[in-house]
Amino acid sequence: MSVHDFWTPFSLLPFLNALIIGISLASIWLIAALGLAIIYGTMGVINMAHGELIMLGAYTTYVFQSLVGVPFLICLPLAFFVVAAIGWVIERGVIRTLYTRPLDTLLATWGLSLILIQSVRLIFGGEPQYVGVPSWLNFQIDASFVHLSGLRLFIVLMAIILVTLTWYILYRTTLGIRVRAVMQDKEMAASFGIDANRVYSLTFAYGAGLAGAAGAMFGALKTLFPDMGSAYVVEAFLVVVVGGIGLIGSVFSSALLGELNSVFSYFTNDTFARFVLFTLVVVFLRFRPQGIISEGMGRR
Amino acid sequence: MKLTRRSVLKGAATGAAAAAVTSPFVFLPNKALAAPWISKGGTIKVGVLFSQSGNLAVVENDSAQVVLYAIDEINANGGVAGMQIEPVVVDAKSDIKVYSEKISQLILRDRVISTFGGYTSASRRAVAPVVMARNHLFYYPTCYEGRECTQNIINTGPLANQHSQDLIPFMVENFGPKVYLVGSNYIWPKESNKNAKVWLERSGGEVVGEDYVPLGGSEFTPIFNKIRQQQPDFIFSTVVGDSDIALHKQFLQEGFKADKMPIASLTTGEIETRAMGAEAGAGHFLSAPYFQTMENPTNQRFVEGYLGSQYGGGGVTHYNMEETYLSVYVWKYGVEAALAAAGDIEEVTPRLIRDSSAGIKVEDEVSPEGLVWIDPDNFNIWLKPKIGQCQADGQFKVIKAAAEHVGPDPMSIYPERGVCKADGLHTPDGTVRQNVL
Amino acid sequence: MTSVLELKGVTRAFNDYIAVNGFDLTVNEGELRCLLGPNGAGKTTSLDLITGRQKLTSGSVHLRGNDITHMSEQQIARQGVGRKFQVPAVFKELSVKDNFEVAFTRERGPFANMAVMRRSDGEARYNEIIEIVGLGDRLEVPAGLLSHGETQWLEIGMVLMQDPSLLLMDEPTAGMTEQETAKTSDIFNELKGTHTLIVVEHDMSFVREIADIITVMHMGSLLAEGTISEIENNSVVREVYLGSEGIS
Amino acid sequence: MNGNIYHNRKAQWVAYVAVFVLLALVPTVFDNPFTLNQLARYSVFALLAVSVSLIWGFGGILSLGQGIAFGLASYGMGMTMQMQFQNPEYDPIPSFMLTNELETLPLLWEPFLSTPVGLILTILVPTGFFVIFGILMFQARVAGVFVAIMTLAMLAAWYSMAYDMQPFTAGFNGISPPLPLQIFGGEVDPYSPLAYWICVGVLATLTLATKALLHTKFGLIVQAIRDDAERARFLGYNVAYYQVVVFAISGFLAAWAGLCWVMIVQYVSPTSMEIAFSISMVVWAAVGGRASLLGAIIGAFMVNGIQSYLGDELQQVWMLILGAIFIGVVLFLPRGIAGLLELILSKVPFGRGPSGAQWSAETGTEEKAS
Repeated sequence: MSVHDFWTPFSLLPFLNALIIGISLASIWLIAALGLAIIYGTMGVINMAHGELIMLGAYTTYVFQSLVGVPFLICLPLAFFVVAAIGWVIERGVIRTLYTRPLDTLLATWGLSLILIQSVRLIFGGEPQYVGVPSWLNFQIDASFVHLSGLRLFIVLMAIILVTLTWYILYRTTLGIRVRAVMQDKEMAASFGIDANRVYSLTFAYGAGLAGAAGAMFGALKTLFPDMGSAYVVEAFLVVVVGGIGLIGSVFSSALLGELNSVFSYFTNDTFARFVLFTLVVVFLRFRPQGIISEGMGRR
Repeated sequence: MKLTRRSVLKGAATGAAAAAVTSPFVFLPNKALAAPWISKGGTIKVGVLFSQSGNLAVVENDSAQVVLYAIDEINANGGVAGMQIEPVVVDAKSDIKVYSEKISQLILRDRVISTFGGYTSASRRAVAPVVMARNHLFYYPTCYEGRECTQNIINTGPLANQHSQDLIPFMVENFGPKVYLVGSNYIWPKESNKNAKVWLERSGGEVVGEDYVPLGGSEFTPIFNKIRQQQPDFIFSTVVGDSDIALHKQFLQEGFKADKMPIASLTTGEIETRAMGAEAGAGHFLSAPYFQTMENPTNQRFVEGYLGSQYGGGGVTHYNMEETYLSVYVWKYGVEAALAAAGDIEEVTPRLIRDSSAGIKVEDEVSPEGLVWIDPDNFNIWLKPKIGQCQADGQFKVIKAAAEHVGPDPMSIYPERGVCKADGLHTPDGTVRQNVL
Repeated sequence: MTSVLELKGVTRAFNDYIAVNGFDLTVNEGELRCLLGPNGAGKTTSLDLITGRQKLTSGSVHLRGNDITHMSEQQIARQGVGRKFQVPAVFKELSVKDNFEVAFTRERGPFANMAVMRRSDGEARYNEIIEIVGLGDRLEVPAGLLSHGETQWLEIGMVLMQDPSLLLMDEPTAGMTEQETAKTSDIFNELKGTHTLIVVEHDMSFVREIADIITVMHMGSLLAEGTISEIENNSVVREVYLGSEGIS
Repeated sequence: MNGNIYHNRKAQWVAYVAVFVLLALVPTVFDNPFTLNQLARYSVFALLAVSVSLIWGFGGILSLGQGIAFGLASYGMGMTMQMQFQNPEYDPIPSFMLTNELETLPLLWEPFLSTPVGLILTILVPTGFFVIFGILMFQARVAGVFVAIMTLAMLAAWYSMAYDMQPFTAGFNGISPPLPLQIFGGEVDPYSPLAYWICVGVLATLTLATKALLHTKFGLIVQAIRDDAERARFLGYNVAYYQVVVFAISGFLAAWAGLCWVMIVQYVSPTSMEIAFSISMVVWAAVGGRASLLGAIIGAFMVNGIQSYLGDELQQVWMLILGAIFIGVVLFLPRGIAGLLELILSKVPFGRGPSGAQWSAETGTEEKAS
């Protein structure tokens, strides 16, 4: 078969660098999936508009950076809060009425994603935009087999920071305790005076905010265009589904998927890597459907 | 059967609903199909089929605008054969299904005599079947891979064989023999790379790596990892669209330098450098038949006229737009030649325009890139490829222009398949195959 | 008397928690057995283990001498075990009639059923069932619109429709009014003798109405077994069960 | 029978047949080839919506992967028609394969040299894949949103595959067979009434067959599984088996849609397996009414008709409109247009049954009579 004329031969140092790149890819996948994982884990909502929230984060950064002149580092929290606010509105307007109908949420959020894409296209046009990378990130690490650009390193660090922050909020604050209580048993939590609706709103807004922050970084890494979000949404779902509910699961699954992607890309090409990866995930779900069987044991 | 009456009522109600649903689709009685394509005293209708919304709109919107600009220009100068041109503009919405639906609308319902459209090979191939079946005429105004021999498509962009013959020897000579090929993962880049390899062999270069990214893909780190491993002297890029912008940006981020290992591209023009920022584009090379900075009176007039018109909102001109602009003039001359052959405008058919277009020239006074002409056999275009280097302002400086026109040869690296002539592909065993896609 | 169901040393453990521990149970033909025990005693889990909803950690389940320990839910159901769930499970969007029809399971394979038009076979059978559980005037109503009691009867009717040789009823009177409970005990008394039943129940007055023999579970194991008066006078049972929740 | 004619089975059949007869009569009134071709396309979309309605509305399984069957069948048909153009002796391989240095026809393409074999494979391969994929999912008792995600991932995998395997598929460029389908010594001009009738005929036949199937006990059990899979399992039904069968049937329907699509469009590319397209099918079914096959058909015709004939200004905001329609339907009209019709007809007294009030045993007899 002549599909892959260049089957890259194994060579140790570049292969090791491929593993490093895998970490970089994994951090991107993790950042893209984190918000989704929180929303799905807490509320059981499959948010098809997640990619578009990332896109909104990127455009927010673009607006603040290029049109207002805010430095990149400040744009990150701005993107977080702006998209979190949008997420809050979405939760109030659409998601709230659909908690008992998870499939319908999936479809409604898909409709929402169309609206978001088209609105952005109407406002900013279809031309690609870009977010400038601050000059202090214009460096490269070049040490024996390690080659990593400053921006990639920054994203890896941000992934660690965001996960830590999320972990802290979930496990070390009263809000986190409430969120986890609602996660485990909504009725029970309600009987302790926890307002589940409020918790849901905040969780959705927080998850959306994480997507916004992700968008800010992806904007710097890649090109902005209105349907850029669709590139992330399938991957983000896979991270969440493979990881199962919980922060640690997402970290592990994104690490696994990122490395696999990098290694497959090293030996073959990116398109084929995606094919192999998606198929593996489907097969994996077949054999490890933990947390995937919808009919819970305790229902009856 | 006491329910029958009501059943029928319900059936009738549903039927009426269905009729209400279907009624908007009803337009013309079929007898119109026998009528001439151009009626005396009317206008000449042409189709303009580009994506004005969706992700392809970035490029194709400019194409649509420049077609309208050219039509305005021609109409202002008296039209074609004394008749005004009436463009029927249709938005293909970046959806391949819509291209295929709208081309049949243009041909069968709107009865345009020719259509300008498309930027991707996928859209060309999607419209081809109906264009061929109705013996109609489609102008595909951008570069493509060749290797097809159809009787109903005229192309005004360079084929794969017209791109590399100057660029590759130039790069090998100035930077070294080792090249890494990076392309978007589809046919055109692969075909271009095959042609590039032919010229590499002739100029003593060698391929040290070849990689393809998905269309729209923007992750180049794994590829740069391999590039670092292989140490090429230059990169030959056939990456298109958004990916191309990502390629150049990540090239910078990864710490590569354009003066050490430049990217020689077939795609990175003025639109792309504007989108990626001139910083990311500067120093790299592009092979194209046209650059905005070309210094000749026709180009000056074109750039000023177009950018000053209501259509020139994009702010730059670009090889793809210029090729599209040419296609309208190629069409105009084709209609005039067809009229001369038929004697009566009502006898002019799309196929007659095509057949009359053999050898049609667009002279220096009209063509911003200089004289070009349509190949009388395969109906692609003869042109002079040029090499430009991107400057700090995002514009290109023409470094080298071919001395002679280079002819299009869709079967150049497949001589065993036969020779593309006006009436079809003449295969070695003596048969003539029409519409080889 | 032949034994219909025989559980030997049935155990179900989740990590460090043992839900059912070495539980033995024998139920004879035509008997109505009541399964009692405080919350968490392992009653519902035992039903799950019998019907294949959960897998045994150890032990065995025999139905009329056949080992059904490792069978799937549908295989066990086809062996003639019918089950009514604690939270009534019916097909909410289907009419009551269609619910009965689905429960009439002469053919179980999809392709065999493609040749069966609805209501061709089940007619006579559901006339009998409707005699027992009622609902004759509600046949066209979507099951989701039934009252709670009606839903319980529908599910009982569906299980009967299935024509099982062993019926497992998990809290059939939960959430019922007194009149409804009375009607339910009538239904059960009608079934007694012709069917073998295991009933998990909290409502002692209901148990008194229907039970032949009572099995009491505690902490996943057998605590006591006997007639209603034997159980009521058993001091151990009093201590762990009656004392804690009280049998009313 | 609750006194609503919407639920009357006979009336339903009359409505179905009436719609198809009406569709079949279109060419006798309007013979513009473009209109016919366009309506034929809508019929194909309608068939896709029917397949979604079956698997989702009746089977309770939200599959976002109907595009897999559609796409596979499209490729099968594309290959069949392409090979009709090639001559096995002096021109055995399609020209796009040259780019990828294929010297001989790949084994994968070999069977498509024969049109009957090609057509059979066009239907068989997607259906077979749905059987395997269905077994993979439903035996593991995957349900709900996880089916949606798994079908989505599988669709994305196939898309990448069609895209990457360029020696066999021409990748992004797609395959455009230069000639219309040649069959029984004639050819099917995509713009002829014949092509239109084939598409409408396939739609009518398969829809009516599906409707008949839903009226069998099999159909009843499928709907029962939708409502409560576990209850069905404890009645002794092999739920996974039923789900696999109904999933495969939906794949079979989508495969026919793929076959007809390429017949009237003469083009196939990976876009047939785009995620957005597969979700669109769900949109059509949802707008029309997922729990009604006819509703799904009407939904497909309506959404696509609006999309094609919206004014130019509105074209720019088409996605906004579609998104809004969709959210609106999901939020306020979960049973779609068919549900709306059901609601309206419930206000119309029908038969002997008192409408909307008390049910009586007598009203039940109407259905038996019908």
